[in-house]
Amino acid sequence: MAGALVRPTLTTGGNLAAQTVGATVRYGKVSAIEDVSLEVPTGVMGAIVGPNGAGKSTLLKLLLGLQDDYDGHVYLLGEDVAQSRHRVAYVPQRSTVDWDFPADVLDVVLMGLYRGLGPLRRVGRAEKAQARAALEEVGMADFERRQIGQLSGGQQQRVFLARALVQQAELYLLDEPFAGVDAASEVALVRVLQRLNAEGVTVLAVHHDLNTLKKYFDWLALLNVRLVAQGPLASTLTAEALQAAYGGRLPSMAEVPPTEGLPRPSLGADATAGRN
Amino acid sequence: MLELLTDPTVITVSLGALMLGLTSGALGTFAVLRRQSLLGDAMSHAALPGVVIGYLVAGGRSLPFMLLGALTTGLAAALLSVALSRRRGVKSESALGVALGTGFALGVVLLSYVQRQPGAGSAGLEQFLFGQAAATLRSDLITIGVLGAAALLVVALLFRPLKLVIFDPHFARANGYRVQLYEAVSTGLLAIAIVVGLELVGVVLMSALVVAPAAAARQWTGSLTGMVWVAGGIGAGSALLGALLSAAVPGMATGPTVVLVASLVVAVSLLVAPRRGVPVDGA
Amino acid sequence: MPRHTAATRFPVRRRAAWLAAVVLAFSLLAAPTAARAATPRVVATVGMIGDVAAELAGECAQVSTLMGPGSDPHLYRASAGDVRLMERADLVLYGGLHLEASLARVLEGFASRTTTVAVSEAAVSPADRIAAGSVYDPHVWMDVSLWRGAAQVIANALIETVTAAGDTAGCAAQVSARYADYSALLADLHAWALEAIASVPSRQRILVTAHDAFAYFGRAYDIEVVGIQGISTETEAAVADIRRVASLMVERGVPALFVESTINPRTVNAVLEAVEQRGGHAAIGNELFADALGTQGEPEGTYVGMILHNVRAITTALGGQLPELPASLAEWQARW
Amino acid sequence: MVAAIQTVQALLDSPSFAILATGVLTGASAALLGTFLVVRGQAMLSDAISHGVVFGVAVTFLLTGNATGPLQLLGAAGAGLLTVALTEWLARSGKVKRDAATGLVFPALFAAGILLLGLFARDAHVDVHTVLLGEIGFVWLDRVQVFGLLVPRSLLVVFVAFVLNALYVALFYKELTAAAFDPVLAELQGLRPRMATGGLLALTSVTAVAALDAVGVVLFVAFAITPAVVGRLASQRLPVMLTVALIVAAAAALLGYPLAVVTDLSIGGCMALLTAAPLLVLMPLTGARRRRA
Repeated sequence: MAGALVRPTLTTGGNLAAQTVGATVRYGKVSAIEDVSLEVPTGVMGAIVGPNGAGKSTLLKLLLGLQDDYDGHVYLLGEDVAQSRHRVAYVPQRSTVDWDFPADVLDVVLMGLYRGLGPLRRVGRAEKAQARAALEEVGMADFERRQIGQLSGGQQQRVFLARALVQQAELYLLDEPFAGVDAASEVALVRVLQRLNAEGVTVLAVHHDLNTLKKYFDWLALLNVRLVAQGPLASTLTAEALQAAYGGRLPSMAEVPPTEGLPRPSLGADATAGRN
Repeated sequence: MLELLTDPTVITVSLGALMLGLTSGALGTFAVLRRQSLLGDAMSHAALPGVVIGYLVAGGRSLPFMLLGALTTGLAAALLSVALSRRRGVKSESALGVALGTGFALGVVLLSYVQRQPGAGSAGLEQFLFGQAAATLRSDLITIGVLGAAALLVVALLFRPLKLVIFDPHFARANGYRVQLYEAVSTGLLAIAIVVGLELVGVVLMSALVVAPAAAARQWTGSLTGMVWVAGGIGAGSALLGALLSAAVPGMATGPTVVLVASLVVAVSLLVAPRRGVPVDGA
Repeated sequence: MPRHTAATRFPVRRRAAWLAAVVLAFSLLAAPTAARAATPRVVATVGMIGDVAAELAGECAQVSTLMGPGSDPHLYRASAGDVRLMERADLVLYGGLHLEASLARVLEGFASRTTTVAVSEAAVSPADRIAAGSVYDPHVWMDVSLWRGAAQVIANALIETVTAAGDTAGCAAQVSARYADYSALLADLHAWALEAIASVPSRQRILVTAHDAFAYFGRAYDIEVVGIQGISTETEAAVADIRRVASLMVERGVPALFVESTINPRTVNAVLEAVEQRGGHAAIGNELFADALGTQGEPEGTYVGMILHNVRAITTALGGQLPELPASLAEWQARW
Repeated sequence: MVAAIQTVQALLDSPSFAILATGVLTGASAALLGTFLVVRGQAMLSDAISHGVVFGVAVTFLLTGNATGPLQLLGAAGAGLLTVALTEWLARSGKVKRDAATGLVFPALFAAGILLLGLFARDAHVDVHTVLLGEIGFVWLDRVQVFGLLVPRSLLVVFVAFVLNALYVALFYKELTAAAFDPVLAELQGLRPRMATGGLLALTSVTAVAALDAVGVVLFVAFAITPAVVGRLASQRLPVMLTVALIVAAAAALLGYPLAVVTDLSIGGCMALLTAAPLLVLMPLTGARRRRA
């Protein structure tokens, strides 16, 4: 890991939106990710893809500074995570929060603005207008007073995206944004992400569904504990790379359902979340 | 009735109960939402060794020392349960149970040590944990008032981070909030409320005052701000009503009456309140 | 814990040996039972019994008390040393009448093994007991005349025990003689207490304490007794209780109320505050000893000293006049 | 044969044996049930039951005018079941979370019990806290005749409880495991997870009352939870976890007594405290999820 001693920003400049150098995370004796050197160029619409247990969510958590124990280095937008945090927006997996929490849709979106407000400043008209605009954009404007527990999975995900939108970040990190999401919501979510991307925002999402990969994304990282391949989608998404990432478990394209597991059994989702 | 309402004892007890109910109701909201409803139960059991240690350190029944001891071991128990629940596979309820069992066992061991000592002053230490709500003193009002107000002020100041950290810890951390710090703050505030209330209403009843108002409030409101206010109100209201009932009817001990009133409020809320958010799939 | 799992793998013969070893170990732990001491060992549950027993036994028996000065018999928990004491005992003296709460049931069962005597139950006939709900009030020692009876029960039990132990030193006679002296002393004490309490003006002759431990005292010495809590130390007072007691004190001009050594003084302080809020005046008198004796080595650490202390405290705080101590008790005067 | 009986009687006569055996059996019973409670995330139910029984004590006292006896134990066990049933019902309603349901039910029953006594049995000398506060140090004093042997009553009670628990866990091991891990799947496989769970909870409240009566509340709660958590830290597999829990509980009882003798402290307290001793070793070893800098 001698190369890691040199601060890579010096060599790569600010062209990388997200970067890990020789990153390794272990849970006990099992490696979740091993020696991953991810290099996500600025301005891509990127996906992290890999089989179950490949360490996709772990890698995302690592990028966000949510991972406590790891080896290697992590840079976001050319800086340490702590410095670049305010330029990054995060959309967690829906299953990581308690949807029974007493909050309505607007409350959740406003949470995206908390980091800008000090402890004493109240949430004012400007903040609410901003939140409403974000809700408008994800097509949830009519739901602002709805209890979050009464939303469908897709609606919850749209609210989460709206919360990220108000943060006006340069880099959006999303953890399985389309998991358990209805078709209409998926379309709405993709449209918003593509709009952001067109404006120069970098998007990086953990993704599950190989069928929609080509349609939604233009950059790809294939992960199976180790980084199998990364680069522009067209050149990276090859049969060999997929075989290497998925091994014998590669689902034939035809067998993959068009939109991954509509209502996924919540137990499975919990189990994935519980790993981290 | 009027005579009852102007009676100085009734006023003192009612005021004390009201402030305690308000504080523990409001602070309990955070514990219940963190799924730490039984934290109060664990901490109040674990306060026993602290009471005895406070007695031993002070060399007598000194209330400040005993309260400080209770606070210390109560917090230590909370810390132990946090440390345990961070281990893989240990559920938070198990962690709380270990803290409770170990803390209380230590208390019993220390009590058996103290009871062997020649002095007569150690008597009544245990009763510290049973509570005597009817015996609220005016000096208690100041203690409850000051500590309760301070705790509520901290909640008001840290309201947004607390909300974010409890609702979505991953998002909070990704945004640079120190999740553990805020969790510690919310635990610490609860510990203060519990120690103050312990002497007043006792272990079991104190854990009820933490849970019941919040659980009832959740049935009526869908916002955290609303929940804190309603829980505080229900806590204060049931405490007041309980104190007055206890004043009117001989034999109705104050602490249990307050708890029973609060429990009734919960029952009514569960039955009557509009059904709140249920996840609707599809749509 | 490898040893436990290993044990199950022992061959049968070795397993038998292992079992024998365990049995041996246990019997070693239990060995003290076998080796009886020369002087009989007497265990008393509470100090009021233990002190009288020690007083009567002199050198003839070794008397120990389970519940020390700081422990409340209603809430007692045993230490390992207490178990030892019980195990070695030749005679167990306890109060009975539910004084020792759940321990009493255990003590009744113990009778099959060692002589146990429920002192209060044996000494006080049902007619003399004060009922408290469906059971009797156990605080019999507060009436010195009744406790003379208890002393007799204790003396008889001691005599039987020393005789059974093959009384070589004339212990039975010694105990008898000491009992005669002690009984006379208690009679003097009783008379003195009667005189002392009677000196309190009848209107304010009210004894206000945290829990109802003084019913026998009140009946014997003609003083009205008001407890803030119920009879057990564990019941909780209601606001109504505080108010009731406070108004009574103001109405009758009772100058003092009392804290007990084994009770958290909160309720008493609350009543005091309530009295003041009602425009009355009261003070907290000297600490009374109800469920346990005072610190060992001090006068209150003995039964006689405890009664003297309580009567003095009550009489002086309520505005009575302390009479001269009778000759037999004169030496106590010097100890204060 | 006679010699064997005499040996056994000699053992039973030894206070140390009675205390150790009662401790070990209580610990084993509690650890058996506690392991499943801990796996299910319902550990605090043990504490809830031990407070909830006060209601049963109060009601049976008012009905019978007596605070001790077999009927009272039944009443206490009934209140324990009521605590469990109400908690389950409330948790299943979905209106409050499970932990809150636990925290709501037992204080209400406790308070109701105290108030009943305060209102209708004011002068009665019944100590709700101590009626069921057994003292393990004195279990050897109270004995009953069984098959020509004089057996400490509490030892007999916890022995019966242990046999019941061991039988139940042995017979329904599959169901209990399935119900704890994935109740829906268990239902689909016809394993009747609800029945298995119901039996587990019912046995827990009966065992709790037996243990409270024999050894006191501290020991029961500590024995039910801590050894199982130690087992969970030591292993991810249920059989290993169960074994570790049993060993920890038994060892805590076996070593707690000598510790109490040497230090002259409360026996129950020392045994309960020792259940946590393995944590001192295991917690640093398992501290995998600690903050980096």
